[in-house]
Amino acid sequence: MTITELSYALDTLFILLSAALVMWMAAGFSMLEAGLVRTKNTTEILVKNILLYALACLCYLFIGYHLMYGQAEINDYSPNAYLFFQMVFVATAMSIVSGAVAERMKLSMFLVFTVVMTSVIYPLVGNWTWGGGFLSAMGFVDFAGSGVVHMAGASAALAGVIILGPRKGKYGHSGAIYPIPGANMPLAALGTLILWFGWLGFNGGSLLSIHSVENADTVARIFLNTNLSAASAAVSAFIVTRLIWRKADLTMILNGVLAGLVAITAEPAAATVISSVVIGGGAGIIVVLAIVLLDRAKIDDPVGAISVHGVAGLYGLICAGMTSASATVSTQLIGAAIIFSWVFLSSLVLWWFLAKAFGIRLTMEHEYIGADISECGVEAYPEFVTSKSR
Amino acid sequence: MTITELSYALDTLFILLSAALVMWMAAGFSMLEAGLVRTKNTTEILVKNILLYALACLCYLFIGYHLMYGQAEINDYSPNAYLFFQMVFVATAMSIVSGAVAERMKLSMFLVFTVVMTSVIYPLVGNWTWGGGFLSAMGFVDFAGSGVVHMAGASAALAGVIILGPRKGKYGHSGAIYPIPGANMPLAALGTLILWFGWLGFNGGSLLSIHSVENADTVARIFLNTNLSAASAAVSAFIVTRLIWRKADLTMILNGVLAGLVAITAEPAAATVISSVVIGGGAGIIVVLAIVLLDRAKIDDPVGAISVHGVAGLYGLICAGMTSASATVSTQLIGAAIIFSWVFLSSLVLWWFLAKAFGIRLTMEHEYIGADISECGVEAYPEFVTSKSR
Amino acid sequence: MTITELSYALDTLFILLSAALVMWMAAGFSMLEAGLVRTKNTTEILVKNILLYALACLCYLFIGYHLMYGQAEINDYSPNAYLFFQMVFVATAMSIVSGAVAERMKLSMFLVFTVVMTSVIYPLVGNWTWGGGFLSAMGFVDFAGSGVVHMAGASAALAGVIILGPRKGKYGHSGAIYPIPGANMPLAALGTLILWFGWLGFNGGSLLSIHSVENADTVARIFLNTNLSAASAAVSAFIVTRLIWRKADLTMILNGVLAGLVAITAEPAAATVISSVVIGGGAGIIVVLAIVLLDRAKIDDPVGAISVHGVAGLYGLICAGMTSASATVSTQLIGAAIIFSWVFLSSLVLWWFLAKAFGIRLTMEHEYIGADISECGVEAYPEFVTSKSR
Amino acid sequence: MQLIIAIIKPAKLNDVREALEHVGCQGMTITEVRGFGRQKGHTELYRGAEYRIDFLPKIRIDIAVTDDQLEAAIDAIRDAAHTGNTGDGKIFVTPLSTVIRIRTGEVDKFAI
Amino acid sequence: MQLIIAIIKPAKLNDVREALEHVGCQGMTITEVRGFGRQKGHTELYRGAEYRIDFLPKIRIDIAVTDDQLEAAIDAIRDAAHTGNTGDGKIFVTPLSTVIRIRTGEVDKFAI
Amino acid sequence: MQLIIAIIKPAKLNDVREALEHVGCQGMTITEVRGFGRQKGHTELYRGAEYRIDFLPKIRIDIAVTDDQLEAAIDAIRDAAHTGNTGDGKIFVTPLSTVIRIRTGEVDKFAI
Ligand SMILES: Nc1ncnc2c1ncn2[C@@H]1O[C@H](COP(=O)(O)OP(=O)(O)O)[C@@H](O)[C@H]1O
Ligand SMILES: Nc1ncnc2c1ncn2[C@@H]1O[C@H](COP(=O)(O)OP(=O)(O)O)[C@@H](O)[C@H]1O
Ligand SMILES: Nc1ncnc2c1ncn2[C@@H]1O[C@H](COP(=O)(O)OP(=O)(O)O)[C@@H](O)[C@H]1O
Repeated sequence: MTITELSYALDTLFILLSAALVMWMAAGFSMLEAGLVRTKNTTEILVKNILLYALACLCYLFIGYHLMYGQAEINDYSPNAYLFFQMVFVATAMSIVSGAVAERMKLSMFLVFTVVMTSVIYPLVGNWTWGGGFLSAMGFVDFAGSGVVHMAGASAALAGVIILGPRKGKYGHSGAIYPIPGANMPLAALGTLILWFGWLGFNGGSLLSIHSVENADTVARIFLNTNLSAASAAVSAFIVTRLIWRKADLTMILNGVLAGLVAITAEPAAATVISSVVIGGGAGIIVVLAIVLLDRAKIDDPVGAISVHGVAGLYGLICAGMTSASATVSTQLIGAAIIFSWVFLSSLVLWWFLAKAFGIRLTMEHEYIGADISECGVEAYPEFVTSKSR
Repeated sequence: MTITELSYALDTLFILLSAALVMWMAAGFSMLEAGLVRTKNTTEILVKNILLYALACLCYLFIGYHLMYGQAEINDYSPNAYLFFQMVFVATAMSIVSGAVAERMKLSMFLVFTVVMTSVIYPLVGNWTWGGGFLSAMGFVDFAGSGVVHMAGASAALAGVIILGPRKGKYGHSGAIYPIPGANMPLAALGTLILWFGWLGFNGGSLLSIHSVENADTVARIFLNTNLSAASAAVSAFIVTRLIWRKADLTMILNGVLAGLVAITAEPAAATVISSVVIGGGAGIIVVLAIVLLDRAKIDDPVGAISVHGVAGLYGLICAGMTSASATVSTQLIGAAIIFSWVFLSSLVLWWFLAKAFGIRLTMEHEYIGADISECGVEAYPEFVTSKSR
Repeated sequence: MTITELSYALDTLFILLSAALVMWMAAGFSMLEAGLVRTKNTTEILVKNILLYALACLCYLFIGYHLMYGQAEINDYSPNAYLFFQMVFVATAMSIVSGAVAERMKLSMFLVFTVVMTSVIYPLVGNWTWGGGFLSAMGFVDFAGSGVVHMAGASAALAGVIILGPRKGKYGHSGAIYPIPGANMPLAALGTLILWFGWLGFNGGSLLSIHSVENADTVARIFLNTNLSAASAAVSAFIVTRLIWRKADLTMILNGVLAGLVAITAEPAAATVISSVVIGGGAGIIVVLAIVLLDRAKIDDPVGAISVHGVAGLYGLICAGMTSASATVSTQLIGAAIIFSWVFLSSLVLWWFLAKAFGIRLTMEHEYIGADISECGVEAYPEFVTSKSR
Repeated sequence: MQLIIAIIKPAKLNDVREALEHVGCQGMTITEVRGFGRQKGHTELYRGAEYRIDFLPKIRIDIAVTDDQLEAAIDAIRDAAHTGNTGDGKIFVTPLSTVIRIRTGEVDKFAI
Repeated sequence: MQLIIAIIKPAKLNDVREALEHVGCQGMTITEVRGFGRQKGHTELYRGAEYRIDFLPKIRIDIAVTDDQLEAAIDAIRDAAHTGNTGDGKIFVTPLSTVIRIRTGEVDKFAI
Repeated sequence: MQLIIAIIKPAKLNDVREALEHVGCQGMTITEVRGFGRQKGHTELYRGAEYRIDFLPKIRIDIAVTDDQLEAAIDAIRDAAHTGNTGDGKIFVTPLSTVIRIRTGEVDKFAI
């Protein structure tokens, strides 16, 4: 047994546990989205979340990984640990989409999109940034994926929402906006806390190595900064909400937490604790405003995914341009524009094609009775009165 | 500080964290089962799950461990880490039983069974396979317990279900089968995702060592294969369900995931990624069919535990006969038959004795009003209208 | 790469993962408390839990940490890992308070208290015990915080409850006690299981080092003992409950588990497995009695936090006086008295001041309609019938 | 026309519905209610404090019938809901002056 | 005075409430109920077993009106709740002998 | 016989039940309903959008009484449910032509 072997083992363990935490984020997205849709669409959003995770793993294994990294040379830790870590990342990007298009999209079409997104659309972005492609060559910095994962997911979601249109009853004549409250706040809070927990692995694990003093210090700084940014965003989102509406809207605070996590993701290692607190604080404010503005723009996003992952993702990329030594704000903006354009446009074409060829939206009747019954045949709380009779 | 010390520490940490993940599976079983029983039996199933975990730990500490491993010589990592890891495994086997006999068994009799199962029945199986006993000598392979843990748990459950009979109202005259929908799909999904997460520790930790390049590679392969088998099973269960019933039955997909996890557990290290996908894919199909067939056979298993852990466990053992270098399908079948016979028969005798001596089934009145009120005195959502009056 | 570097990395990883588990306990407290309050106060308790965690991190970063440790010299692992670990501990102490004062306190006043508690009150206690202060010099032993974290939190909670008074409708004329059942038992059970899981990191991580054989053995012993104490407490709480009321009251079993965890926290490393089982067993009994007695004394604590963390915390400190080589029962009692006096009195003054200056209690009208609507504007399950109409 | 209001045990809903269909009643509306009566409630326990639950789950069936259906419907409900134990429930009948089917605008006996 | 009991589709509640306010009805009580009638239920699936759900979610509106409000109220409900599809629901009217407002003790038409 | 339908504040259920028992009413059926009336609802907030909740939680009590119990029962409810604030609720009375106890088949006043 040599010291190199031990270092190999330690890094492998570190990556595997981080990947397990990222896998666990699938539960976070599931619960968050299940909490923010209406009861009649709960089972279906759970089905979507589990299947998208499963499909993302398989598609990435067979296709996406090869597009993204080709024949990567990995010597310092187990190549399979690396593969597993990359695999669970893909599912995250796709989870963002499911929330935004919730309550009105056909399950089958969503799954088709999942296959293309995780096999091709996302892996190409990943290749440009992390696979040695032109974005990294340009100096673009995105440590753990504010852009590659989060803004990319949100861009695909935005394209989907545009093709799909809002939920029936969300916007009235003459500009009226009707809130459609979600079903279950405890589930939404649980989901957010799962994501907060899992995000430590998401950002920390992205260093892919902990074996030296320097790397260990970096990982520790990432954990600390990630947590501080989320904490600070929770507080700032609370303050804004309280100032504007005089109430502590839980869902805004939850979205604030997530925005803080997304924003720090672009560069959690270079930031100081103070700058993490500032970045998070800004994210919490921005996301609240983004949610309100997107709603005014009739972009109907039941869980706020586009604001949380898209707007805060872009903001995080810009912040990274300021905190990171190697990047500038303008490179970051160019990189963001390229990622957005590619993902948004390719998704738009795909959604549009699916809409024309097969229809991506539930029928009005099905949307009305809910996707649980029409797509899954199982309600979220199926134990109806008549079954009590036994 | 020497390199051997560091290796000792690293392996200990690895085992402890894996064990913590297996402990966390207790929450997975609790939520899964709480989601799939009716509201009136929810509190009781939670009580059962927590107490079985607690009792399993204590019984195994004082009795089971000694039967299973005698005086094991452990030098490469902390013996207490090993003990803790083994301890949390036992609870898993017992959790399988609680789901299958749910909604109609007396709490006290279930706890008595728990004591015997975790003190004696399970430890003997463990001894034969992992404690250097005759099954391992025979060449029988069961890496992390498709047979020793899962099929064993399911065999005990099957015996219990046979002695206990189906829930009132489940089967009508002339072969009618009435579905009894569970109470809470989000909880069932959460439970499944917890299990998926925890299973990484269950299978990965079973190597008990990560300190060399070879072992680190093996652990990474186990994580990857475990995840792939579950993902593949989710997709295949979805496809089968959709083909047969044209709907995406969430509970079938959840059972599919679990079947994929159970099936790969027998040999997650030797399988290639492709064979993991194939094994999982098969498990997802088999479990759907098994659930339907067992229901036809009037084996009333509210959560599908016997299909998931028993049928997929057997299937996993057979697959291990094909992927593992050291085992053959016939050794695997013989081993499976021995495990099944021992656990099933000893459990049958025990359940039968308990039934004769004390009665293991709730009275009809208690089954009707629900175990929550009759056994626990607390409903799952006890805040009834009158308490609002304060 | 040297062996010291690797040891540095290993310990850092160990601390970071432990800290992540402690962070995850925030979800445990959230779910536990959300399950034990009434539906109308669910959203608000979630808001409180998330904001207290966030504020605790920030206040401790900027003020508390410096009071507690001054300029700590840390060489064996990453200082930021240490800071992160200490930071998440603070939130735990504060989570205890939120449960006890639930359903009747103004959100704003709670947050003000949070700031003072996590900036000053708690850090001073921490300094005396873990920062090299006079309590440690005295020989007082509190390994992971039965006193410093749990009893301290409970003391602040007790002061709050005294100033605040019971919930309306909890106590009638002539000594009548009315139970006010919580809303959601599955959430309460989930929260408890999350805490059980996270506690392994809470206690294990407190050693702050795993790199030698001795330390690895100690960490393994801590994991094992922590788990055994909780398991044993679950069983003893069940037995007591069953003997007294002939029913298995889930909430008592859950509180039993937590009491077992709190009690072993004072000295999880020195105890043998047998003494851990005994300590846990005692905790399970004591907590059930404490809950009943406090209720008789009209101390209205909706989640049992004062019994679980205060009474079992004190009991744990006393046990540590017996199991630990360096402490005596009398030093432990003196230490406990000092911690209690400081936290209780300073909190009492603060709560009293806030009550006089601004009022800490919801108006009767707001308490009646529930804090969800009055403080947050969002109900826990806001999808009311009229929204179905869309 | 008459409105029958029947309070029954939840377990009997399916039987009652079938019995009513059998005598030609093709429409009904049910509500989950809680009943208080001679049937004893049960004791629950919460954190060491016991309390009685006096209101038990029942199903309320509202069914409008024509005068000549009345007797048959009452008999059908009574027979199907009967177990002989306390708590079987009650049947109330109150007159209806008007019945309208919203879809067609049909009134009274054509609307039932 | 008359008590109108209307069973309507949940989606129509807001429209009906507005229509009723329009004709001067300022109070009403609603209940979530399940209706059985000509409208087909749907099939659900649970672990491979299919079963029919025949009872569909409906809203029941109870509204007490004076005799001269009756016609306007009925018309308002019928028009607002109408979609033309099965399951639109029904309106029942039964006489009330007494109405009391608890707050003031006012009775009958002053109490409505 | 008469059917009393009382809409009251949820917080008053226990008081009303006790008052009714006091005047000899041993059975009643309650339903969780939502009321719309003069009592103002409240504003809720969801993701930055405010909306009004006009339907407030109420309890509906259905209680069948004999004609000579009627007045006492009404008085009991009115007094026990009274707080003097808007939203106290209403009492409606409608005649019953038949009452049957399912368990025994007893009818009318013997069935109440
Ligand atoms: N006077 C009444 N008015 C309204 N509902 C009643 C009345 N009496 C009984 N009920 C309803 O009938 C149900 C059964 O009555 P109960 O007295 O328990 O049994 P039984 O009718 O067999 O004597 C009660 O739970 C209640 O819902
Ligand atoms: N005879 C009846 N008594 C009570 N409620 C009825 C009756 N008939 C119908 N209903 C209620 O009216 C609803 C609509 O009736 P349905 O027959 O489905 O449609 P339609 O009235 O358009 O033919 C039912 O769901 C049920 O709630
Ligand atoms: N005309 C009515 N028909 C049916 N229910 C009514 C009617 N008017 C009032 N209610 C019920 O009585 C409750 C109290 O009425 P409200 O007007 O708010 O207060 P108050 O009676 O004190 O003026 C309402 O919430 C509603 O449930």
